[in-house]
Amino acid sequence: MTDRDFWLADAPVDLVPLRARLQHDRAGAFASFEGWVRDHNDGRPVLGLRYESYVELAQAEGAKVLAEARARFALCEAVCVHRIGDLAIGDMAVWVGVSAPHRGAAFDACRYIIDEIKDRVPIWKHERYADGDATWLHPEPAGDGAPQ
Amino acid sequence: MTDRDFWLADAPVDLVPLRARLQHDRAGAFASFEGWVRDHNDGRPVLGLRYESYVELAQAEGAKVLAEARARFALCEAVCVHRIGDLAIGDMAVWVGVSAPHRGAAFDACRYIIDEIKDRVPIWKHERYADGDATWLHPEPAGDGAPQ
Amino acid sequence: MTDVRLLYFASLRDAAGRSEETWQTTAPDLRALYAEVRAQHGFALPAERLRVAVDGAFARWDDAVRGDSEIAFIPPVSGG
Amino acid sequence: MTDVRLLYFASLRDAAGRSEETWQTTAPDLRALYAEVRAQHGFALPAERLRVAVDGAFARWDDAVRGDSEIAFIPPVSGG
Repeated sequence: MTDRDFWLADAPVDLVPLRARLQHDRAGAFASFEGWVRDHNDGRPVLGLRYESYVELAQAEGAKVLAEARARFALCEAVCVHRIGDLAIGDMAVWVGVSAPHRGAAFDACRYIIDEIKDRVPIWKHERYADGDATWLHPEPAGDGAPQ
Repeated sequence: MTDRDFWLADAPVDLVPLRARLQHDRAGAFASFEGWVRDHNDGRPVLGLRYESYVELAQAEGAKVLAEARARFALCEAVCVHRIGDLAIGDMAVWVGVSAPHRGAAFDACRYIIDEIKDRVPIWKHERYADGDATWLHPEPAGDGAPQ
Repeated sequence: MTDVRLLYFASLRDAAGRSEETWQTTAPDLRALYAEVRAQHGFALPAERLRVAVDGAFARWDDAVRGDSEIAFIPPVSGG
Repeated sequence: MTDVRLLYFASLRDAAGRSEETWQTTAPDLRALYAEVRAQHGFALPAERLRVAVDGAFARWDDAVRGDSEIAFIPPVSGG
């Protein structure tokens, strides 16, 4: 495993070492978020999807998000990993884990990280539908009903 | 494993089957919270602790919290397990896991559940300190600086 | 005289030196019952800081004391 | 004339039919450059929906076009 706090993974991620990285004697709270591939989006049945990234820029921007979270919230550790490549229904697309002395900071930082990752990091989702169609998702700005 | 959605465990909890219970094809988001035993509380070094419960009432009240979360938020599944007995630094004291179609509901429900469990469910923490002292924690009402 | 079963937890159990006992009372409601028990065992916490449960369900302090019921005084909780 | 390297991702790559290309331009800034490229490949998304990056870092649309730079037009992202 890398010693970065944000990275892209092109294969399934083992959660045990991820969680272990967050352990800390000062940590009383651990919050995590996982994005899973759903079987539908906006009412359309989904068969599977693929994530593509502009890897160099995504790595830099993801690291920036993690640094912002560490600066804003009283944390012990924070880690985020995002899958790229082909994923099936139920697969984990993204994992965010945060440990902190207190739960407020852990929850707030976890949410901050996933919100910013979804908003700013150059990763794109290509969905294949049961009806044979497939498309890249380029959501409208937040507040206009962006999915998930 | 029980088929209840809230229970008390008198031994360490295996997270793999817990997480598996949350999986659901409609679930795009999974949020979890863990409370870990910290090495300090309010500035005092802590050696370890013990949780005691009024088991019958805790089971009923915990189940009520989970039912409230399911009623308030659009969830797929929600589970909470709380340890009782002796715990060491770093041990997991409580686990909350929620899956939902969208991440807002998953985060909000996860936080609702842990906040209510901490507020209402008859479980008490007995802390042993490095200076030889030990005490039951009976926090003041929320807002008065309740710990964690 | 009514017989009730009392359950003690956490600091109340430590102060009472026992986890349960049978108690004979003429207290009309649970608040008055707690006042008796608190005086006997020297509990530090006033009723306002506690909740009360009867037969495994939360109750109100002005509920009447029912014979043969199991009553628990619930000090502030600290799970999580 | 300035030579730049263009990178295409997601729907822009599908529309362009390639993931990168070398482009000769006289465009003074990145906004004008995108207008040229959009016209050539028929991109549906206007610049207002995109971000732009130069040499692996986000840039501004009114930044000048630097020769031999690597420029990526970033359509709305959908990770997570």
